[in-house]
Amino acid sequence: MKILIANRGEIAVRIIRACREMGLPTVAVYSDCDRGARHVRDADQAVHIGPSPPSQSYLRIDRLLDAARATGADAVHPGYGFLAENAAFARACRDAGLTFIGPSPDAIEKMGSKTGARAIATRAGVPVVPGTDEPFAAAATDRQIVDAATRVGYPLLVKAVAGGGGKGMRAVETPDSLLNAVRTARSEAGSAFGDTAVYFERRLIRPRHIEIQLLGDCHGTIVPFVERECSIQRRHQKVVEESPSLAVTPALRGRIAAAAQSVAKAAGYTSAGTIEFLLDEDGSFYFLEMNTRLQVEHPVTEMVTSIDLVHWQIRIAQGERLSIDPERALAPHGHAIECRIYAEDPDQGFMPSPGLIRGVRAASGPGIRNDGGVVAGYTVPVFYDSMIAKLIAWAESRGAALARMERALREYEVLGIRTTIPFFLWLMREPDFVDGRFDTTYLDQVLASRRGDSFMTLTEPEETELAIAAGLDAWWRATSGAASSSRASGSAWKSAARQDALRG
Amino acid sequence: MKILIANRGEIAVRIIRACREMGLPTVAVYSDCDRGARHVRDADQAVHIGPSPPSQSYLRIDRLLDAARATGADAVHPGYGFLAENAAFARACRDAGLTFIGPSPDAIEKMGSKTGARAIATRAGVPVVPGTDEPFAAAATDRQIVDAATRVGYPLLVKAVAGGGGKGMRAVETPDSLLNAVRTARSEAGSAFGDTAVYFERRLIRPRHIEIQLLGDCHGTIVPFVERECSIQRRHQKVVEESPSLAVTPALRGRIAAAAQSVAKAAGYTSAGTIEFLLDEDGSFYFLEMNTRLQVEHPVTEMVTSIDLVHWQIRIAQGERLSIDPERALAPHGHAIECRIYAEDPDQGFMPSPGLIRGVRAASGPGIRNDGGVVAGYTVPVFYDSMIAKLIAWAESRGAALARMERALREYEVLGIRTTIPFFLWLMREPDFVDGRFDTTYLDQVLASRRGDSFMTLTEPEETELAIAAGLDAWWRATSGAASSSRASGSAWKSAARQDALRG
Amino acid sequence: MTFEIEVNGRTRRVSVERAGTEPGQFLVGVDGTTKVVDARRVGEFGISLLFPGDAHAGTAIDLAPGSAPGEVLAHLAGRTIRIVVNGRRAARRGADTSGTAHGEQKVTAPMPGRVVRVLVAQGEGVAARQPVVVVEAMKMENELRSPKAGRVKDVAVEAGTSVEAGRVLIVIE
Amino acid sequence: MTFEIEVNGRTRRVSVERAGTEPGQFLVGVDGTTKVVDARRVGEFGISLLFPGDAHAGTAIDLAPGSAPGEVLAHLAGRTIRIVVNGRRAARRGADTSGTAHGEQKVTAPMPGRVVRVLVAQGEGVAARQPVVVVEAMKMENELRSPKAGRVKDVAVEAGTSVEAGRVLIVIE
Repeated sequence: MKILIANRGEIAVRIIRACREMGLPTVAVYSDCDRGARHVRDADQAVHIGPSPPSQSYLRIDRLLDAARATGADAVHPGYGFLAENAAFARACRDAGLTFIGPSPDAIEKMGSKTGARAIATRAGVPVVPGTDEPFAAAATDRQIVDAATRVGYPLLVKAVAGGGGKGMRAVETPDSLLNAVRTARSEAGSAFGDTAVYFERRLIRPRHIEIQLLGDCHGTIVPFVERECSIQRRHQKVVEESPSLAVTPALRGRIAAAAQSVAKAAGYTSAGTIEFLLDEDGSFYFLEMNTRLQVEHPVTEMVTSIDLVHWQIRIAQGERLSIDPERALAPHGHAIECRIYAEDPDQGFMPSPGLIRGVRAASGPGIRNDGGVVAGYTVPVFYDSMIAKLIAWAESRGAALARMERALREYEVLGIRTTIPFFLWLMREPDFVDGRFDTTYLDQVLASRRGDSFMTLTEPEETELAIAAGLDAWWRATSGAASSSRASGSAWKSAARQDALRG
Repeated sequence: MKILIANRGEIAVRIIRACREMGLPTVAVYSDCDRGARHVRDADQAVHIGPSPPSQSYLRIDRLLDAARATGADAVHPGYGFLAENAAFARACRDAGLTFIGPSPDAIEKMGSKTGARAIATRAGVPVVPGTDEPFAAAATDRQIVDAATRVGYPLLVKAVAGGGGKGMRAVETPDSLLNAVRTARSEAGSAFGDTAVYFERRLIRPRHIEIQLLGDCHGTIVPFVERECSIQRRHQKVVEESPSLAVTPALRGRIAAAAQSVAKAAGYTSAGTIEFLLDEDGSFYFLEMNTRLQVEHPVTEMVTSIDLVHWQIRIAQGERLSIDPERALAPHGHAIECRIYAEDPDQGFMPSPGLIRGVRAASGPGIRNDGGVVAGYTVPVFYDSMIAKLIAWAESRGAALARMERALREYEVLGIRTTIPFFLWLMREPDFVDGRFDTTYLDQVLASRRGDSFMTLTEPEETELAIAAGLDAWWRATSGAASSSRASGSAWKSAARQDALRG
Repeated sequence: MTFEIEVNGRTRRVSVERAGTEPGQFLVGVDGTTKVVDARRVGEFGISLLFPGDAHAGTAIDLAPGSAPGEVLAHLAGRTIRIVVNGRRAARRGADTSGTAHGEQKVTAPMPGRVVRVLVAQGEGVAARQPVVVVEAMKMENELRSPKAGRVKDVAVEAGTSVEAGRVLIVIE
Repeated sequence: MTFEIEVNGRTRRVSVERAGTEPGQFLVGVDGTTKVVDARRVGEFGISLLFPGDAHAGTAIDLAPGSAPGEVLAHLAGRTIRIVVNGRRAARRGADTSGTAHGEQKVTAPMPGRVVRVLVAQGEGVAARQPVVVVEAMKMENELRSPKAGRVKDVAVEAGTSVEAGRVLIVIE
């Protein structure tokens, strides 16, 4: 089986690693700005599929199929994002005779509509967040909208049926802001997903985001895994994930996992997928949506269960039966936590910070896994999600995992651009985070309360050390004459000479 | 507790990581050539202790104690090698009021003599390899020596009482080479350890090297761990270690572990230590020696038991009681394998290859742990052991761990010097190694049978690709005029310009 | 040799000279306080500092060039710190600083994107770091903030406009 | 532009020219067989090659300077390969190659150490890669081998001698 990876960045690298371990050749695809990307280096073959904007490359089904044809690939792994949850792509692969490493087009379609998925969950006997069962028709009157909101109750969320990542979503506290919120959400959803349909969901006050990873094979077996908690979100985007959750007891785990399994069975689900729930303060949980793909945060599950989800995706696609002990999948071993390292400047409101990466020294050592997607010399482009790596720490307890994560974050160096590492260093010492007192609103609240304070806090000695280092660097450049003063660094060749200079 | 690490290289980095995770400050020490070493970068404080030769720096007890005093350290971790098994050092630390993170001086002394350790094992009811119970007096006559050899039986090994790492050891197949071997071994032992005492041990024909890691606390509890197999040795030096061993059944594991525990109890052992055994083809095992320190290969045990041995060494030194479930310590979870990456040229008979490291890109991703000791810009010195990193792969089965190791070895880049990575890539595909058909003589035999063939085997397309890459590199240098042709590389600053040049 | 070095917004005077003939030994003064520093380059970006006088305290800092003249991005124990060496001199040499000289500062698009919302109007007073415009880029909405307290002199874009990197969006005076 | 490139001991003639005006596109000939190569520098040492004509096969090679003029250490999928660019020309330019010209080759100490054993005597015939002397360094005994088949012209050390890097130990003719 030769696998074309219809993706880029760390997930493409992750999948190439799995393929290599299984002895399978790989085909990468790349856009203009990704010619020098790591996934292109690492794959056995690589095909250019167009200009940098995703709509002209990574989202072009025709070019991806052409690339598979030109390289003799017989399977496609979509990763996450881009076309991973696009039923038309899964169908086009199937029609072109390619194995799509993911669920069936039907399952993607069924679970892709948020209201459709809610209906499936309800029929499977799984509670959903109270809300409207059907999206509003474009012609719905203001009266119909207000009445529906009254039935659901306030506070509520207006959500796009085709939504994701917080797009087309608006919180409504009181009836007077309702109609305006619906209008905004519709217009945002229209431009983001080409679909203006929206619906209402009751907004829980302090919900935690709990999700169940599962695997389904082509022989009807579905295995649910220990939960992940992903409540640490910035503007509805997950930034830290962990497993297990402090808020889930073994008994509750069993119930949530069984609920997830029922929904997946009802959807006829195969491959890796995740069912997201909201967990209320009183311990009740509600189906939120299903992600019909591998998720960014899959490594935390791998680390507490020792099961390789990408290997299994491929084995399932090859027709293999799941041979995972269901009890083991639900019994977490230790604790794992993941930080998504983005090329963003946390001191500028998490503004993307693309640019040339001059050096990378990834954290390593005991209990540390780094799933990276970049190399020194690569320029982080402006066209895509800015995640450049995922850092995962495992330890016997949550406390030890946080301490290990902090150790690793201090080690991690990405030179030339700014990343979210300093933000995570701060978070690892935030009392409410450390004690597990958080819900999905926690991070936005605590960030707002900081009023833009810098994360680059320095002690007085550190500040002095930085001034000294910069002074010595400037002194060297001035005395060596080897580089003009506007160029801060010489070559590897020259650095030997510089060492001598500093010694002298 | 502030810990001074009386060591260098990867083990110093490993210990600094553990200390950071436990919130403990660290003090590094360094010799002249190690000023730019990674352990100096990583520690909170660092003290120069002398010129590069170990006898003038890392082996200077007085300077190490001075360094502890100057920095306010109150504990010392010796790592492995150097003074780790030196009872006088442990005693000097104790006398200076410093906690020695290791066993008591008495335990080091008792187990440091090979014949003394054999006697302790015998008294504990553990079988030892048949041999002489006492070393020969320097005045022993040839007749006495020949008679003792006859009693032990041929083939036999002449071994230095103070030996280690194959030094002062000679194999004797037949009586006529006996006296010559004794003379050589004595002289080698004298120059290596300052002690000419030797003894005889029967040489087993196809022994496997099996060892038991254990931890002992200061309250009398000793916990033995699942075995490691270290039969892959080049000239009596371990190069690959794994856990568990293919040759050990759970029942045998229980018996070897119990034997190790008895020996450690008899020695009054505390902290981390390892008892080495030879396992004969018929399943009988013999005590070989005890290592009274942390070992190079400790990570494979950590990966299959999820127990952090360095954390526990520190906790034990702080007086904590062992709270490890003994059953868990003996029940391996999956399979782990370690490759010791040396700065050696496998194509020149594993000649050391010291020099400037221009770049390091360590392997990473699922199931991979890299315990590295170097950074780009560091010059591997000629004065010490040439190990620069340990690469450890974990997977659910041995086969999957080997496949993962091969994947990681391909990823691993150390630029500017030669390493043993290509040798390991070859080994991961050697049929006898893959199938577990090996003993301690395997590697030397298979290497001898290769008669110096290169490990850098290239396919015809790869050879062409290398010629093309070198040609393009030369073309760029010639056309850019930015560097003379004898300098193969420009600076990071220039590389952006080079990218443009290659584009154009 | 003396440099003016801005670390995290604070400017220090740093003097550097060799300490005797010992290799790697320097006397470095920061705002008049001088220490012996044992310094070593490691690789292209790394610098290792030891302070024999401060109980042998040590630190490792990596310095990579930033985007502006004299700007350096420093890496210290997980944090990325902006350092400017002789910034005033560099600014004096620079060409595109006329606005700065008059106390005017421009909020520009840091990357190509689409203006989602303009949060201020011409003539409005703004605080330092107050969000003034939202630009969508790299799949995220990004708030751009005012570089200083002042008044909005000009709003050069409206919501919905696609902008290139460097395009002036708002001018603060 | 044409280069003489030795890879793993085999010398190839490599010609390089741009292919049209497309960025990063080259025509590279190796011993007369020419291919279109899509080449890209990544970082200081990296080079990424794609071969559009060979089913888009790709490879990533890192090239770091070696110790001799024209010598490059290449990294390809875990292996380290010695490459010499225009080696004969470099040798002609070099000064310390008179011995080579006369067919003489020296076995030198690659690092400081102690000679443990000399395995050959003057006048003895040796095969290529035959061990000729054992030097202890970096805690290991290291066998140094004859660079070619020939005869031992000189044994310049005896067992027990401490030697510096570069010291001539054995001369083979």
